[in-house]
Amino acid sequence: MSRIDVGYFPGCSGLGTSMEYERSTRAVCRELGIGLREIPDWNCCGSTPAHSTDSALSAALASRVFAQGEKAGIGDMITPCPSCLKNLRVALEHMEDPLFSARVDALTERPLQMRHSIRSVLQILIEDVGPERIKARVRRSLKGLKVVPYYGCLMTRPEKIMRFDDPENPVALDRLLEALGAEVLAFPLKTDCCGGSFAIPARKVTPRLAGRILDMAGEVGADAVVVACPLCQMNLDLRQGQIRAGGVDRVLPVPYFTQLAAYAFGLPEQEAAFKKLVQDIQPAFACMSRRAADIEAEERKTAAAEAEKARLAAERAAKAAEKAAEKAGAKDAAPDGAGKKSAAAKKPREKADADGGEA
Amino acid sequence: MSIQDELKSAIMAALPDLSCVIGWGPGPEPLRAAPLFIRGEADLEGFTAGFLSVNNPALYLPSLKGSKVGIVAKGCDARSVGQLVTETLIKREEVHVIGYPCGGVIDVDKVAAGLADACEPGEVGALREDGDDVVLDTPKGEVRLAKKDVTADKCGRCTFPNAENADVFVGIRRAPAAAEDTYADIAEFEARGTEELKAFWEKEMSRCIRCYACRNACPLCVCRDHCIAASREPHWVSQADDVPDKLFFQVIHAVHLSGRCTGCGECERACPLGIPVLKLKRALSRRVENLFGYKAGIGTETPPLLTFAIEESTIKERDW
Amino acid sequence: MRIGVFICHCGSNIAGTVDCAGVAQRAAAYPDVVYSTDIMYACAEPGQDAVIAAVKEHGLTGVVVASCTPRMHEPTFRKAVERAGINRYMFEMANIREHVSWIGKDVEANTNKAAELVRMAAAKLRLNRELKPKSFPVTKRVLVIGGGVAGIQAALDAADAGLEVVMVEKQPTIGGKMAKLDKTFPTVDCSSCILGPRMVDVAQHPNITLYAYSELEEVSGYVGNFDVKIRKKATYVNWDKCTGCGLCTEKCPSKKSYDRFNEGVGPTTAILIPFPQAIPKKASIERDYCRLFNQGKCGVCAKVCPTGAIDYAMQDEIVEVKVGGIVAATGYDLVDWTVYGEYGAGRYPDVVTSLQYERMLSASGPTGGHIKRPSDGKEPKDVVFIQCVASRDPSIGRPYCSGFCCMYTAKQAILTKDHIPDSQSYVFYMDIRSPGKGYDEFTRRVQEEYGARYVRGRVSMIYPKGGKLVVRGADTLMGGQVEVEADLVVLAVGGEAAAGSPALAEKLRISYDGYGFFMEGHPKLKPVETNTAGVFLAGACQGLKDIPSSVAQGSAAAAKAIGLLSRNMLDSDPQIAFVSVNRCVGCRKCIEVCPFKAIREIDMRGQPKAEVIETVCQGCGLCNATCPQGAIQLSHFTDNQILAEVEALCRF
Amino acid sequence: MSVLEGKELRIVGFLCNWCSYGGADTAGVGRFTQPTDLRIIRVPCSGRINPLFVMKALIGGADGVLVSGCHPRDCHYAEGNYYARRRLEVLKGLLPVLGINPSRFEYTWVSASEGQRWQHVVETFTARIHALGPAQAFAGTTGPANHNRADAMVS
Repeated sequence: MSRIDVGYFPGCSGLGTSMEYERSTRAVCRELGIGLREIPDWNCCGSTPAHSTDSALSAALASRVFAQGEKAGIGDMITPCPSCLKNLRVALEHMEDPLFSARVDALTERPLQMRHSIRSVLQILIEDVGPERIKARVRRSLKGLKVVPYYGCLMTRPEKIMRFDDPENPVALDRLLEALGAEVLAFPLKTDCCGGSFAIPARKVTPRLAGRILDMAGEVGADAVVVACPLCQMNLDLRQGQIRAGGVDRVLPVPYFTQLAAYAFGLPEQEAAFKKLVQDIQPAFACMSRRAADIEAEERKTAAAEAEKARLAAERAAKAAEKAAEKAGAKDAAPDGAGKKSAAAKKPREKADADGGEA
Repeated sequence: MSIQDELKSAIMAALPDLSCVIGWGPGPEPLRAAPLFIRGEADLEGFTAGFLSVNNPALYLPSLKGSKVGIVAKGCDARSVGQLVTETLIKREEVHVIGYPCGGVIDVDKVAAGLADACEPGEVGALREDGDDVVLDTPKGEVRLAKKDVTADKCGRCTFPNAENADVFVGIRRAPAAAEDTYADIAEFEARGTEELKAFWEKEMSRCIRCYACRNACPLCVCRDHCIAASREPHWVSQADDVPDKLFFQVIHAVHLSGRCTGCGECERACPLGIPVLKLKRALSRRVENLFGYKAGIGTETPPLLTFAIEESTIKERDW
Repeated sequence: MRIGVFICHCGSNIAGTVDCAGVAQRAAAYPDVVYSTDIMYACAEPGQDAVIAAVKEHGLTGVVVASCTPRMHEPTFRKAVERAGINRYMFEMANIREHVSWIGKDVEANTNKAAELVRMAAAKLRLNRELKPKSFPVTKRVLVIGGGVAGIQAALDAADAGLEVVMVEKQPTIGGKMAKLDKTFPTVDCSSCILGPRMVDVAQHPNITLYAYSELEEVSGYVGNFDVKIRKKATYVNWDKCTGCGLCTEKCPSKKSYDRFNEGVGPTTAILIPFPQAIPKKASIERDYCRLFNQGKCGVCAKVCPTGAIDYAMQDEIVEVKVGGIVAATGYDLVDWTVYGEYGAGRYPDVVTSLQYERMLSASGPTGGHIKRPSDGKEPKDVVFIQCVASRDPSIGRPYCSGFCCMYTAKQAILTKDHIPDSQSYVFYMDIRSPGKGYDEFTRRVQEEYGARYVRGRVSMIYPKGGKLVVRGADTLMGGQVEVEADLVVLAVGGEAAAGSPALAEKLRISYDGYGFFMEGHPKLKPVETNTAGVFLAGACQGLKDIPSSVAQGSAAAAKAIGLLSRNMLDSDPQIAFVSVNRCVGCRKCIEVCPFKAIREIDMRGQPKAEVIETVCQGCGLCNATCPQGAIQLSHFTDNQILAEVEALCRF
Repeated sequence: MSVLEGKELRIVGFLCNWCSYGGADTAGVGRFTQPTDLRIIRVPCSGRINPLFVMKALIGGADGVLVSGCHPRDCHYAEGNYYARRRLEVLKGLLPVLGINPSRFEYTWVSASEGQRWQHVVETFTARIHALGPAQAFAGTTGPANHNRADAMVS
């Protein structure tokens, strides 16, 4: 397996509220041959609250992150957090403007020398590793687990900044979860707002918006809502009490996709870190096991039925061929041709028998 | 059989269908071959094709339109033919191209430099090729010069040594001297800066004697008697012997050749004062090649300045 | 030459920042200027009279007027000098108002600049030549491209005026978009009832020749004498034999063809007559769906056809006609709205376009006039209309207002209530744009009498939930978010220039804008002319418009064509290219670049030479800039004239 | 003919009649103040502009040359500006080797309705030429000044 080496920016929530994301990301990347080189002495990406007060200041924070990368010779980096990603990308984009760049450089006193790129963990898994290689690494399939992928508002938007997947109907996470064996349900609220940004200015709004997502997930029959953003995760997982108070009674686990990947790769609990979730995921896994057994039984049944069908069809074909051969034989005495025909007609029958035997 | 002999038999084979075949024969001096118009076997005496075959025989084709003419062609001559055909200035079926692998041609000015004080090029008795060298008989004895030092500049960057569009090709195709024309000479020249270049042209053009040899040697200058340098309607340039007017003539020549010049270098070679007028044309050729990927005289696509694209992927207009 | 120079004050418009007398004084010293003066209003009657008097008094042979832009008064002064007895082209203007006095306040600089502009004009004038127009006969026949309501109107008006009309329609029937509509606003008239008779008139008019299921192949020639090639596409049915009985369409076994006329609301057969009132009422085979063409066996239609009209071997046919004028009336298409992810990008069957909804409303449509949800065939109760879908949206390159959606949405909301009395309509809108006779009243009625709820705001998302579609949007008047659970969502999709418009424009050699709409000659004063003489525009191909405007423009375009062809002879503009044959080397470069095919090669004593077709040349001068030896020159803008202007400005 | 010494430089504009000349008119009607250096030559179409006119002006002593036509697709003659775009873009490659600062020449597109854009173009281009300063003549002129020759041509 080819190795990928890339700079890694964990972001502040990785050290606190989304420790499980951080831990499982590192484990999954290790398993997929992605070498993570953490940016030495990194700092806040500038997302909160700098970006709402002074864009240059915010970009300066981002610029220092890139500068720290430069010190270690890192030009390309990834981050698990979409919010960090957005802010770092916006900073890069704005710094294309020489005037803005000059303002930032005056603050950092260290103009950037290299060309930088920053992507999300999800993006590198989909674009550089790919579903096929992920699927190949699965040791404990998620077969039977019904999930809805929830991307949140930032993963693909603003379109011009993120330049990743379809902005309204992204599918990257769907593909990844399918590769892990899960059943991905159609989920229309993939990119809806979880209410995260209202948590402080309009607290009542947050549980309502988060509740809507949980409600829809429950309605389509999901066992879990899979997320890629620390803030979304917190809102959906931590606030289920508030959400219930608002009238939406759905209890659903909200794991990170990296946690599920770690589980599917057969990694131990301390790396999947499911215990860090507020809503227990074990009932979902229990559901999954039951369903997987049912699915397998069903699959066996259909396979048998199909084999039977194929056998019958072959039989019919053979009979018809024999009849035709007899007719042909009666019409003109060309035993060679007729013989060939019936021999050809026999073949599928033999094959069908063999298949049937196996089943 | 030598290439020379093979060419001769190819010429003789084709001649019955042609009004003449243009090649090279003895010139005014041993180092300077002259165009040779072959109409019968007798004319073949003195025929030469090789290091001294400098002139571009395609020059004569437009004026011979209407009858089928053969030419012996170096790669660069064949490009001129190709361009003339593309522009429908001549008919392809009226030309019989006899190609041969060209290994470069002489630059007599370089020979003069190599001879230094030995003699004038005109006094050289004969030239003999000897491996990588040429040996010259001079009144002061033999002078040996490295062939590459007396070969024309254009041959050093030649990407088209074989007449690929030839009707008959004699000999084995040669590898080009360069994989592509990098226009390094133009980049270097341009790097001298506008001020220095302005002074450069002022000096060079003050030497120009307005003889129009550059124009007359150009196979693609098909206006001939109707050149706007000499007309009153329209009256683009005055006849005054001053730098701006003479320079403007060079600009006319270059602009008229943009997207058409095949870089045969005859303009510069013909200049009796050695003014490097090819530079202007090459600057435009580089631009045309960069913008439209077009190399004149190769292929049959419409010259880029006689057509357009609604979306130009390579042109980024200034956004005001 | 004896040049007279007149410096206009234009009241204080010029004189306010230009020393007009000073300019006149300087101009007096220019070569060939024999008379120079300043004048209060050159364009007014006394001004023109003064110019004429001066011409006579001083024996002037050329006149320079320095005043406003020549785009304004050049024709005025040309007529004036002609009245004075000088050829109208022995006149030049210097624009010292728009280009001098109005854009700078520095009197010294302005005066100097004005004097230089006069110098340029005089320098050019010295090289002007007398030019005279030529006249040529015209073909009294009009080509109408497109058989929608605009084209129908143009064709009928022209035919009634006695002109022969050739109509070309791309589809197998005329009628265009209007034929697909159920009703029209604001009268809620039955669309096919008012259009149908007009379609019949087209079919029956002795002066009209209709080529349906045909396209314009090629146009050459020029105003008064266009040569047109029309491609009659193979219908695989001999229309001379077809009686339109429809037996074939009943028996056709391929019943899953895309129904173009019904916007795909229901399937149809491979051989079909688009709709009962189709003109011509003839069957044609959609090759892509026909079993015979795709599976090699069938032939049912040929068997059942009572007249033996089916002809599977039919080939396209090219028809050539000569016409004097052309009316382009190619209409519009709906924008492909599936670019919008927020509306489901086409994933949800119960999100339909306004035109599909029209077909559902129509009693002759596939649902028999019953509104049914495409997903389950149920009757919807809550219907949401979303306006400005693909209109006024720069993000998808459609920043313009389509103009008719506000009105048809109101109409559809009314019809919804009529069809399903217990239904509730919701309309998300940006602004209600209802200028027009009875239009605003109409949009009020739908709200006040029919109870449609208008929500001012955009929809951010549509998603399915429990068999319904949740439409989430903003209510910018109430300042909040709204969610409506809808049974059916109708998108008021905006229009764009009909597919293939740019290609047609290239054939007609008319300009088109970045969206593919054809460019009118002048946005205010020449709304149906184009920059190519003899080609006129009608209907939505020039810009989106509703039915009455399309009809009005159809009549206007017809009037222009009638006016043009009412004359037996036409004059050509003499500001065109000419060739000095002795300088021409026959290199064909001018022929190659001419956008109008106005130059041809001729043989002159065995030599190829270029020749300008005077009636075709539009005077752009591209050939002039292309000809290396300057053998082809544009009259009135010759190399020497422009060089004279350049040299008048040069310092060295 | 002299410009206002020390105040103005000599800028020659070639404008197509239908779009850019109209745009300059629109700027005038809108009273959009502009520097006074520019002198406009009206031609029917940018396709009429032989690149040699530009060279004639530059060698003849213009400090700057500005060409403006209809936006692509909007050409009154359908295609003229497409040809102009190619020819003028190619021409830019000749100026530096001739010893002429390529910034002295520019081409752009301005429609008849874009008065403000025209103002912006004129302001920007004039400022650019002023930053470059006056062009120097190619030394070696012995004959009379050009316009005198122009006079001589006619007589």
